[in-house]
Amino acid sequence: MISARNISKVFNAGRPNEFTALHGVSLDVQLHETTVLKGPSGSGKTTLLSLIGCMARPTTGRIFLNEREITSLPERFLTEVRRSTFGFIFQQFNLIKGISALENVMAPAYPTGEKFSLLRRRAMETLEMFDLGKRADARIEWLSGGEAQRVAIARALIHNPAIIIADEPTTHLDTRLSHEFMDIMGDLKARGTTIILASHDPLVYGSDLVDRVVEMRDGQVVDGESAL
Amino acid sequence: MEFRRSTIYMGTTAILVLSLTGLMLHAKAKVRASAPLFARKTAVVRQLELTDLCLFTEATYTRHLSMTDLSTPFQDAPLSLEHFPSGGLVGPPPHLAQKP
Amino acid sequence: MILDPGILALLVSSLLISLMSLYASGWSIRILRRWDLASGSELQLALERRTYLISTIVSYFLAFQLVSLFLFIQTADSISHLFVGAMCAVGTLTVSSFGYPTLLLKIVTFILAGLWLILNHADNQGYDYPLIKAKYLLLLIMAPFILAETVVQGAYFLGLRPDIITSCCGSLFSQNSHKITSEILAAPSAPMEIVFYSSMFITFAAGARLFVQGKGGYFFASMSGIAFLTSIVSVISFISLYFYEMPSHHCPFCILQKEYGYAGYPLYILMLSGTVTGLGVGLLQQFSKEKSLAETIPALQRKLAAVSLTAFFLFTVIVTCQILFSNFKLEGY
Amino acid sequence: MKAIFRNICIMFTVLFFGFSLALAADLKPHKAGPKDKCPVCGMFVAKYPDFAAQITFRDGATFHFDGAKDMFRFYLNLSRYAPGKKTTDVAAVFVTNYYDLSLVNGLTAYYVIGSDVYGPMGRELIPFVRETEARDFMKDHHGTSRIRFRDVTPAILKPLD
Amino acid sequence: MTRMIERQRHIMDFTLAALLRRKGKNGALLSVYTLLVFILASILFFTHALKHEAALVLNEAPEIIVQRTMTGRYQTIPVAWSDRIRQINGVISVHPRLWGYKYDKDFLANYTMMVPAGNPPEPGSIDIGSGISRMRGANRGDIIAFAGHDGQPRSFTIRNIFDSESQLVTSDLILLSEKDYRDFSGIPEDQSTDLALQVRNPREYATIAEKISRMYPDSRPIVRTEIQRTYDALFGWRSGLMIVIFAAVALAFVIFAWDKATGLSAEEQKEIGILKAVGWETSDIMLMKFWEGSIISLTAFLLGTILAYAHVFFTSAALFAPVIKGWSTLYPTFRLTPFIDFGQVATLFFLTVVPYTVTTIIPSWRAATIDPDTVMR
Repeated sequence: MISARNISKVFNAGRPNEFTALHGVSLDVQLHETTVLKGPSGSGKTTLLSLIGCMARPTTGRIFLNEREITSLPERFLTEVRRSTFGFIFQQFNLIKGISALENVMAPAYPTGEKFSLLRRRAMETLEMFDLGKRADARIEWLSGGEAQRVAIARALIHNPAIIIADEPTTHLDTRLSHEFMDIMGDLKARGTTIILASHDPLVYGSDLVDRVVEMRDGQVVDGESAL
Repeated sequence: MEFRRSTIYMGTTAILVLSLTGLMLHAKAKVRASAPLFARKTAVVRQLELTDLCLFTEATYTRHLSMTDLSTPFQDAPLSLEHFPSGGLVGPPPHLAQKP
Repeated sequence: MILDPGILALLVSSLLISLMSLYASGWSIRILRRWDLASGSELQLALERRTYLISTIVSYFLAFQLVSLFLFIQTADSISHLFVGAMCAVGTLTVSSFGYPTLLLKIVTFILAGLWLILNHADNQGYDYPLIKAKYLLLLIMAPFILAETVVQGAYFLGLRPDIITSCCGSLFSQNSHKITSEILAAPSAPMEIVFYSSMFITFAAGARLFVQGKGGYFFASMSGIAFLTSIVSVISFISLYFYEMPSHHCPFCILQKEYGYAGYPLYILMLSGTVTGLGVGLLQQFSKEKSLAETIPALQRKLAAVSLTAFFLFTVIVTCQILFSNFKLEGY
Repeated sequence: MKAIFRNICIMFTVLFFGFSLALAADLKPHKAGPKDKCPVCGMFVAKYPDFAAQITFRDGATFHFDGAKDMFRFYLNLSRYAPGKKTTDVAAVFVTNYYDLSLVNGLTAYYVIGSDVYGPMGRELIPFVRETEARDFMKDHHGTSRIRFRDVTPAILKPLD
Repeated sequence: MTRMIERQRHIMDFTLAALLRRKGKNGALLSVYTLLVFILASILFFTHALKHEAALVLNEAPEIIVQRTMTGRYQTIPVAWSDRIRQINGVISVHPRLWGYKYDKDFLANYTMMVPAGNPPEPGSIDIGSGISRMRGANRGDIIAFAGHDGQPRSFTIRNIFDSESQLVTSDLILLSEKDYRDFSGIPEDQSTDLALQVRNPREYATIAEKISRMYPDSRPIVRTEIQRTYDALFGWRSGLMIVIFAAVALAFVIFAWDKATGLSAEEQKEIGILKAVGWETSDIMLMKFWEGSIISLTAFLLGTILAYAHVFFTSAALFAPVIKGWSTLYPTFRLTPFIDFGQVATLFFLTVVPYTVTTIIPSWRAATIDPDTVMR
């Protein structure tokens, strides 16, 4: 279980452009469930996701990941937690241009120093899971939108993460691809992966596989469903 | 992708390092092989009582650098500017340029 | 001032290292005062990021600081022909009164730099950076030494003039002079050999105990310190004689020369690396109670002890081989 | 009686010197090899040929020195540097004549001390074949005194360090 | 251990891919860098080889040369001076030298004419350097005429031509007999150009030179160590032209490199953000940046040094020749002996690779500390 306790995040503290993205948010996310953070842009969904995903540290408050406090970990160790626990899917996929799909999938694992042949095989298997085996050597620029999306998902899965975090995954997708995305999420969920999505797309938060919707506004959780 | 990029890079670097090492060995061999050549050259120098290298023959003060003095380049007129390129490459001999 | 690439490299690098240590000291003070890992404030984040830069720079330069000790001796050795009466680094170092202080400071900063690198390595393994304050305190302690070294070394090199008359190692390391060295030399060699071998033996025993049982970190560290001092005294007292195959030549620097197969370099490198890693074991012992390093430190100590033991062992082996197989026998004299 | 004894002593000394002189004239100086070290200070002699000195013993053993100073130090303290050898075993002594850098008989040479010419080991005794040369040298290089081989004692060597 | 190596290789793979992606910019950087190393290495190799050669060859130059000056200009020296100079302790021998220059209007060349100490040609014949032989197309047995001091042409038969291997010291020489030279130049019997002294002990050079100056205040003794030092200081750091060119190139490069290291494009910034988000740590990014700098600088160093070696020792520094030649028509086509050692290459390495690596530390740290959540914002 991931528990966030009373977390706030302030950007540019002490400067004129100080901005508080989150105000004392508390939230529990159950494992093996699919949770959607819903709310308009600027409501703090993305900030909350990045804090849960160990990309940044809250200004105050604490976050526990399976009882382990991760708030006060320095970046070096936060990265390790992030790498081993989470898989990220971003808006616009954020794939690295100029290198092949296969290398994109392998890239997150480079710093671990895993043996090249093993890593390559694992990445190939992940790609094949999404029928991309033939496109492995193709450069990112040459992939179709659907293929790029699947490569992005494959990259998120390279470390077999327990939790998938996706930030507005369908914003730039048409309906067909959005459905395809949710289908893949469904498969992952069936395999026991925890999924946390941030979205204001009804197609996402209205989907069958969503167990819980948390509504956010102005940096606070407003929906009663999240009451502890 | 047959080879990893790092393999290609390290291979290239290894070849370059080897060539540089080869050149160093070449230099070493050349120096060793030119010992008799130097013996002949020094013999010529000793026999002819030479004092300078025949590098810049364009002006007398650059031909015999060590025999020259500070005034030679400006002998023709006190304000004459250096007009031989080699004058811009070589300084006056240190025993003249040095303050006592 | 003598223009020599080695001198230039030493002066420039010392200057850079000093600037770096001043810069790092500034941040050290800030880190010592403001470090609060529990906070997610931007100051803390900025400090954490700064530590990446500082530890990268410090590691780069300290790595060079380790090399600079040998570069210094090598340079002193290579320019010794410029001074009347000098035949090795000793003569160059005695040219002015700044020579030996520079060498001493270099050895001190060498050891401190090595310890800092060990501490840094250990610290980066603990998820809460438990050694951060100790690490930056050590950096603050080191800074004056590094600055002093730069100043003294600068004064030394700038004051060098060719054709200064200096004394040769033959006269400095002779029994007739009235210096510490002569006290060492006056000591008969046989007892010194016993002291040397027994100190090495105790160090091995302490290291083996640490390695097997994980106990006695402080003891091993102090033994490796003692082994370092004994080795230096032994080199002057009897080891060098076997390398020179001369009954009266005690110089600890001439063995670095080509004529003796640069035998001094492996000897001193082994001696210093054994000492630094040995002392590192003791330093880490201090922090073995830190929770986040409970597993890392003993493992690291074992590794360090292994390196230290290997170094001292190889040192002893080389020395013993030289004693046994050189044509020279000390007993006749 | 006393006088006779003294005469005999003188006779022996003369004979001895004459003998060693004759020997020295016969013996050729050896060239110092790259591995030859000065037994007093440990320096490689071949690097500094301008001051080299050497002592050859009757058994053929030759010692090379990087200067007359170390040669004397050796000669005056044989028990330390060459145990088992005695002064009487010395067959020849060679030193380097200052002006033409040739190896000459050290027993008959003149030595100037206190000059501003320094050898590889610092202050030196500078050897000369001819006395006139030694005298001129003293004038040019501010030497303090001119002595012969037999005048050299540890007390003279001491201030040269 | 294998993990560590594999990690380095993975990151190197990625760095190479990143470098190749921006071929134009990095290619330009690499070529300018290589060019810079090439120029620097060429200068270093060329001057060092020349200095070393000069030191070796001129080791046999006369120990002391005594010249005579009058109103600051050279005068011939009375041969009689040599008798008094020979009396000085330490002087083994004194030998009067006869030499001078001859400007050849037809070929715009400056010859050095001299009377050799040993084995002089018989009157009426001369030995010439290979440079003159090449320029004039003159061979052994040919007859050459020069106008003497009185304007009357004198003809000489070529007895010998110097080997081209000794060009660096003999290229422009014309050797002739003493009788011919005195006749040709008009130097009286009791005068010579200068005196060459033989002195055994180098420690006496200064004393002897001083004694000579005291003996003849208008004389100027030049000691062999001074001759050698002249060539040691031949291309000092102040030696004009080349250093100016080099400084300009180096400056341009520094600006370029600085811009490259500090100016992260939006795309690069985003890329680093992505990497950090998917699991790269700050030190991994720094490692990547370190490899980026090392790959470029190491490649440039190796390429530049190898090319410089080929340039200086295989083509006889063909690119420098026009500068060194100047207006002279008698440039020797010498092949330099490659006196290079490990120390020189190490110096070059420290001069070129280390500064580049050091200047990239701070920019790469800046790049590496981009927030991982930037990609999410």
